[in-house]
Amino acid sequence: MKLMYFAWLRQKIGCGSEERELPAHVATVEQMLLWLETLGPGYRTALADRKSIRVAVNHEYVGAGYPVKQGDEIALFPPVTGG
Amino acid sequence: MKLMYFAWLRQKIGCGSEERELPAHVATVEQMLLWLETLGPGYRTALADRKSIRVAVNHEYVGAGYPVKQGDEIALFPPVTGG
Amino acid sequence: MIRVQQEDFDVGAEIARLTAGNRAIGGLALFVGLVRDMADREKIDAMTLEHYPGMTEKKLAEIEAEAQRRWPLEASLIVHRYGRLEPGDNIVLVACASPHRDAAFDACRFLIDWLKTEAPFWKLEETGKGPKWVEARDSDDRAKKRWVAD
Amino acid sequence: MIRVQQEDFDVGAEIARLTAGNRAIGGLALFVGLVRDMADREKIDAMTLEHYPGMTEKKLAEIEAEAQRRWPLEASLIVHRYGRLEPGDNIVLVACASPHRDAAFDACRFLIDWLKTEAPFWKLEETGKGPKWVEARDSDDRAKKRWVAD
Repeated sequence: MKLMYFAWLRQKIGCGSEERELPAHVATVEQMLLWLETLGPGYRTALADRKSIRVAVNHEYVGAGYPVKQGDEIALFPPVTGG
Repeated sequence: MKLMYFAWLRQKIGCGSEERELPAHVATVEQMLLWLETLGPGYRTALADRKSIRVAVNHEYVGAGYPVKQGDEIALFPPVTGG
Repeated sequence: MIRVQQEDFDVGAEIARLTAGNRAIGGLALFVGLVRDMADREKIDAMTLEHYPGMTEKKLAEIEAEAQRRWPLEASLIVHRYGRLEPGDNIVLVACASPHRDAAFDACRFLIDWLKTEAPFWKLEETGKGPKWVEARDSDDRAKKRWVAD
Repeated sequence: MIRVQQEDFDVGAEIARLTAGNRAIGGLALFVGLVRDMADREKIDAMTLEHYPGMTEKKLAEIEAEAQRRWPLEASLIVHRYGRLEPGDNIVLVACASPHRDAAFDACRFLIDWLKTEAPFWKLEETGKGPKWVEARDSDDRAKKRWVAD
């Protein structure tokens, strides 16, 4: 599974993109966020304010209950500010 | 008084601009239109459909009751279609 | 700024002039009106735009001043052509620059809506059936009324 | 047509390409977003636009397709820059061409409103107090909602 982080999420986690094995107990976006928080203080800080986090699975916006699986490209980022 | 005609009013009257003495009995736009109709068949045809005629006195849109006087620049034209 | 001219205009050059050195502009809204080759299902070979010199400039300047009063604009421009034009030719350019995009959009649309019903221009279309004066459209009067209740 | 690029764009050249040979276009509405030197009363020296390659192009293409579905467009274009930009620099260009001006205006505004809330771009501003991520605006969410009730 490819994980990507943008803007201040990238800065707080300290990395823009990483490959990880999805643990067997992680089946949804919300479970994935809880698991990521266990990976270190950078992740914990980055993910503290859930309201400020958007999740895209394979380039589509998804909600907390959306299923995740090995092989997905999953991106975490703050609300967008382009244009 | 300077009279100006545009678009199909110009074509029907057969002239784009003319100088005329304002008769003493003509005090308003409506009276002016009635007077112009007496000047010939081209004027009568051009002025037949009052709903399709706009009047500007000294570059301002005015209504039928607006006063006209010698020295004014008065323009008659159909509803505008620019842009 | 307003201009009434026979020559074509270069939108890129107009934008460059309008925004040059102004770093407060966050959004620039533009409208370009062009000659179509069809109108009311009839083929148009060309059109001639007649206008009322003197009143045209006065009306355009008034409309621009009104937009400047209603919205916080950093810059605005109206360029309107007259004379003979062919399909694909530019007719009119309206541009509004503001710190914010909503103001730029609203002011730009206001300008073109009002211009259509206030500025003394008339279009004579050359069609296969001969020349034809374009008739004013109710939809243009309605478009103008959008801005009157404000 | 959509493009995501680091280089600047030339609005005049983009318009020429977009409208070339198309005589059905009566109105062309454009929006250009630029970097301002002030934001929330703070001076901006520069900004860096980060984006999500792949998702950006997908989202922009979806938004453009939606505009094409909603309005009778002859042509449309979104060009969005990324990387480091300074005040006065172009950020984004949106252009919509249609036989009729209302469709061109509505589609253009729809595109920029949706792009602002859907396309994965993030702005990092360089201010006197150091770098600062721009926060999303409620007004942008409201602007997007204009189009949802349709």
